[in-house]
Amino acid sequence: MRAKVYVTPRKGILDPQGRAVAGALKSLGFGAIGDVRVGRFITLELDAPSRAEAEATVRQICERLLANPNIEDFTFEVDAG
Amino acid sequence: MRAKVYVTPRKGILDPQGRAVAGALKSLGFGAIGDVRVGRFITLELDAPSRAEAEATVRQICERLLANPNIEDFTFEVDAG
Amino acid sequence: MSAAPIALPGEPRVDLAAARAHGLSDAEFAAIERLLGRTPTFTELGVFSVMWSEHCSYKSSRKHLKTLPREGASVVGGPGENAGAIDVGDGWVAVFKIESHNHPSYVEPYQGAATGVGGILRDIFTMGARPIASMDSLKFGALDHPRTRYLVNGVVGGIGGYGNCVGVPTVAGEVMFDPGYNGNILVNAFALGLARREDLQSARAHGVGNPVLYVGSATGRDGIHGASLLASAEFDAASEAKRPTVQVGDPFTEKLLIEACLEAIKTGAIAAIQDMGAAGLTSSSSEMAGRGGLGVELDLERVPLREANLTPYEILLSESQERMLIVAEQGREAELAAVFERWDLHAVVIGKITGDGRWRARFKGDVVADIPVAAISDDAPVYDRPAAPPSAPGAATIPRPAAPAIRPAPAAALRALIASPNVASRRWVFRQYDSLVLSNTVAGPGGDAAVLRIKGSRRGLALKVDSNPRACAIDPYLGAIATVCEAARNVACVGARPAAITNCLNYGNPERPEIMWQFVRGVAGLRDAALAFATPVISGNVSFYNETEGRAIPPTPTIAMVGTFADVSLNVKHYFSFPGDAILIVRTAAPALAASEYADLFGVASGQLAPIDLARERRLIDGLVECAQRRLVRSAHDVSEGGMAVALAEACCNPTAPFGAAIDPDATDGDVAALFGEGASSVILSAPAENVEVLREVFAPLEVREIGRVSAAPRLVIGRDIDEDVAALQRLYEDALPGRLGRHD
Amino acid sequence: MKWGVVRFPGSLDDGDALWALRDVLGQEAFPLWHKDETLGGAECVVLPGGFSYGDYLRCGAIARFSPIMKSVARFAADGGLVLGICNGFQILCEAHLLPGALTRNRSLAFICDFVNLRVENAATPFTRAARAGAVLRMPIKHGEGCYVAPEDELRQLEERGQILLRYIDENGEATDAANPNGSMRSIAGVANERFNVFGLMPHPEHAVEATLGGIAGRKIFESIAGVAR
Ligand SMILES: Nc1ncnc2c1ncn2[C@@H]1O[C@H](COP(=O)(O)OP(=O)(O)O)[C@@H](O)[C@H]1O
Ligand SMILES: [Mg+2]
Repeated sequence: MRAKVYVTPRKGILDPQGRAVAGALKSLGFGAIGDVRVGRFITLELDAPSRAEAEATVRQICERLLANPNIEDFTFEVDAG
Repeated sequence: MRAKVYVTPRKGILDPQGRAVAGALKSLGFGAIGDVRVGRFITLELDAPSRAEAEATVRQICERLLANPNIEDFTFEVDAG
Repeated sequence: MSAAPIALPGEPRVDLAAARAHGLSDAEFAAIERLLGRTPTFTELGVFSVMWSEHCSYKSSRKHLKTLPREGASVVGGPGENAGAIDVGDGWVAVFKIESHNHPSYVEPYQGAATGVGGILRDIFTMGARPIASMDSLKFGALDHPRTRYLVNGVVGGIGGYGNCVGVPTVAGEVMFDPGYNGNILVNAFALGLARREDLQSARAHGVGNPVLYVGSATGRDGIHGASLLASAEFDAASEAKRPTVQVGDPFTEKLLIEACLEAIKTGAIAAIQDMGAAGLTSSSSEMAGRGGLGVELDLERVPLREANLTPYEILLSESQERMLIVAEQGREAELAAVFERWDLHAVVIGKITGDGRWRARFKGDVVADIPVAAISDDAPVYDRPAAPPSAPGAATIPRPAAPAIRPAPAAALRALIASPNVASRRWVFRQYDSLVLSNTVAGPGGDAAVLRIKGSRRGLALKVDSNPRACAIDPYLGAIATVCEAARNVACVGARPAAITNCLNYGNPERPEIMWQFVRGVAGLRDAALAFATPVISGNVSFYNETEGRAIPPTPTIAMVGTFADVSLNVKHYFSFPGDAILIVRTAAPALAASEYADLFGVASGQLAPIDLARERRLIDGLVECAQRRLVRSAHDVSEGGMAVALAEACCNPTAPFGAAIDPDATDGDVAALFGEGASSVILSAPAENVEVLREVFAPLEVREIGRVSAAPRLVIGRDIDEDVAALQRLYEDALPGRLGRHD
Repeated sequence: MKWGVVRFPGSLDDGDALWALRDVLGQEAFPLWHKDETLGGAECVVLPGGFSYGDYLRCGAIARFSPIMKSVARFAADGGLVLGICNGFQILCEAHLLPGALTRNRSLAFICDFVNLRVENAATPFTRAARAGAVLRMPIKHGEGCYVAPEDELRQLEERGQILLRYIDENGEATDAANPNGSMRSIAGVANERFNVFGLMPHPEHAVEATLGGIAGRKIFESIAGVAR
């Protein structure tokens, strides 16, 4: 199975990368851009007997490693395939 | 409107981050993990008269700024709202 | 003798057209057929094309490089190894080299520069030396060229990203902006390592039957044909499209490799070791076998792969980073494997050393290449390419638009110069580099040369890299000499004795006689200056084909000088530190505006370069070293871009608190060349007044001119021309690059 | 005092910490390997600077799971002294042995420079050799040293005196201009609630010799060494 994990800087936490991208877009002439946030996108392949178990594993992986709960939020999706 | 952009290391390009995460997961006892790739997940808000125009803008932004065409691929989605 | 190698199913036909597509000339293809006694297989064709490329074979430069002085009392180890080494005392040897990564950095600035750093570090630790310092010499297009900012950010980011993460301090460097590099930047990376003399390793294989081990990252399709296509063919719009797979650096794996290889070397179980650089597995295996007069046999299906289905051709030509090839003493493989395991690296046996002098590769049982080792390591063609001066200086290179001629008042000129891109503080760059790790940095970036101590000893090293393309464009011979003089002077200003040189010769297409002429004259200048300073050229690199759309970069020999201290505590700073000290200037000739920053900025026609008297240059260097050893001066600073006025301003900027200088009117007397001229070698000293007479003896027959005094009030006063607040000048100096490259607050 | 300096894959300033402790300050110091499960009798454990595991995911995120970190956590729980420098600080935050997190410098660039620090609380095992308010000059060299924590957490840190070092300017003020990386409240170093675990971004081990970067960093090591006496 294949999981896609999205990690984003938590709201209220400074996101200097997002700010830099927004600034760069402005100076490139993209006028109508609002808030920009830059996070991580992780794809992983895993073996699991069922989708539910795969989801449980991915959640654990996110909580333990992929996201820092102090400053980041995560969401994920699991596809069979 | 809101766009979500997914930037991933291009196939065949070395992804040291992905390798490091895969190694860490293995040593944490997550045995059934295969390939891991680490990319970026960017959300941005933009004003555009139509979805089609928003998509055109986001594509341009990806090509010019968000993804490095030498080593990365990107996909994106635009939601009204 | 084994059977002829087989063609693999689906492989392209090998004929003249295929050879040409591989960058081989018709004559070269004929020579290959003659050497083999048959037509090469497609895999073999690939092997020849990289090994006979300019980048790997030095076919256009070899004849001329042979004229460089390589010998010296301190030189250790024979030529032909991965990097040169000199004895620096107390049983220590310093191993160093510089290499270009120009084209890859233009295509992909971050990864190109990063992998340049990684590659040069491997050249050092493969010799058994622990890398302890890096430098970078960077040439970008004009600051206002649309691509420059992007390239600067990427290149500086990549050098820092790799160097910082691998734990080797970047202690000095240089940065220049010039329209001559608009379409072809230069990124030259230098590394230096220290080893105990007895621990120096060789890349000369021995021992028939000894196993060949592969260590490090798995092989992917990275940079296939990187060396031959990227570094040996000029740039045009189309080459941007036919990008090869970009090499991505992994400094973490490199750090593990450094530690593991140095530990493995200590076991004594290594017979030979070499990194897989340009032309990867092919060059490392054939060169190690070739140096030992032996053969080698590789089983390609044992090579660790990052992706499935690489062909033998791809496996042999891949330039994936962070890989090493080791010839182990037979029977001691397990011992080595254990060392690598400890560092989470795997050593895999992929072949063995043979006695038949053949370079043979098998894939799943079939022989896919079988070539006499000498044919790829020694028998590459050597060319004596025609050289002829251009019709006019600069005719071969990218035209440089002349600035409109203006003649500002001296104070305004000083303010403009100090904030000009080629003079202003490089802090924006070097603040992004860890210059402190390893705890050896006595003086990091910001002074004339970096100063490193050698732990557990009083000794130390000084290093600096310099180039002077403006002078080389006017006269490639004198320009090369001026460059060596500047590098030696930077090292001597901090008090070290210049000891040896490594160099990177960056030029255009050598198939053009004007470019070949620039190259030949550059090598001659390097030779003459190296002889004059008794600083052998112990390693180096040639980068040809630095052209865009048929126009070459200015000739750019980059010179890295390494100097030694018997007592590093005697190092000298470049800034004033004592009010009332006499300020002195010592020169080898009168300064001139030719090739100066002033001429460039204010539209002065440059004119010819004055001849350089190498005996006087040597005197200056010897005098500076003696000043340090006898503690005669409190500061010494080289006069470079911007001339004496800028050098005085820099010397006022003591990092603790600025000082001032009061310079007598008759030192310059309103003369623009005296204030802002370059060309001649000059240094500014500060010393207690009672030392002035001794200093005159030390530098004789050079004239030591007392030109003023250090003052406590931070104002730079030069005769009647200039009276400026030093703090204000410092702000201009510090803010110029951040202001133009994007702030880093 | 016995010092153990942990070597993770990718540690870089481990040798510098050992050099500072052993060769400059004359302490008994030894390396600890990340795969070890014991601390070799160390009375203070140092997590050094560097890029453990390349810092590829988040700084310190992977090192935190090294076998030795279980022992370090137990040691800290028993009141043992733990000092995290730069990457070590990041690892301690990731391991939840210290509050907060370290994120990318607001400039997004790596910074190697000297900074001035003010000792905010001198009544701790890590700062007792200094006066409260003393100014220490030390280098920083990091790309991710921007300290962040929720507002209420910051308030508590402040009230309990857990903020040990702040970035200040030459006039002694914790101004925005003197804050090199955007850290909240100019925080350069924090301790845990029990004051036996301390993390800081500046490098005291690079400020122990007059010829190399000053000697202000000695105050930190001398404070710790003094505890044993
Ligand atoms: N790319 C760089 N990397 C590191 N240090 C640099 C770099 N460029 C310049 N520097 C440092 O900035 C200072 C000024 O450099 P430069 O103008 O080349 O000096 P000089 O004119 O005396 O040769 C030197 O200390 C040099 O080492
Ligand atoms: Mg220079």
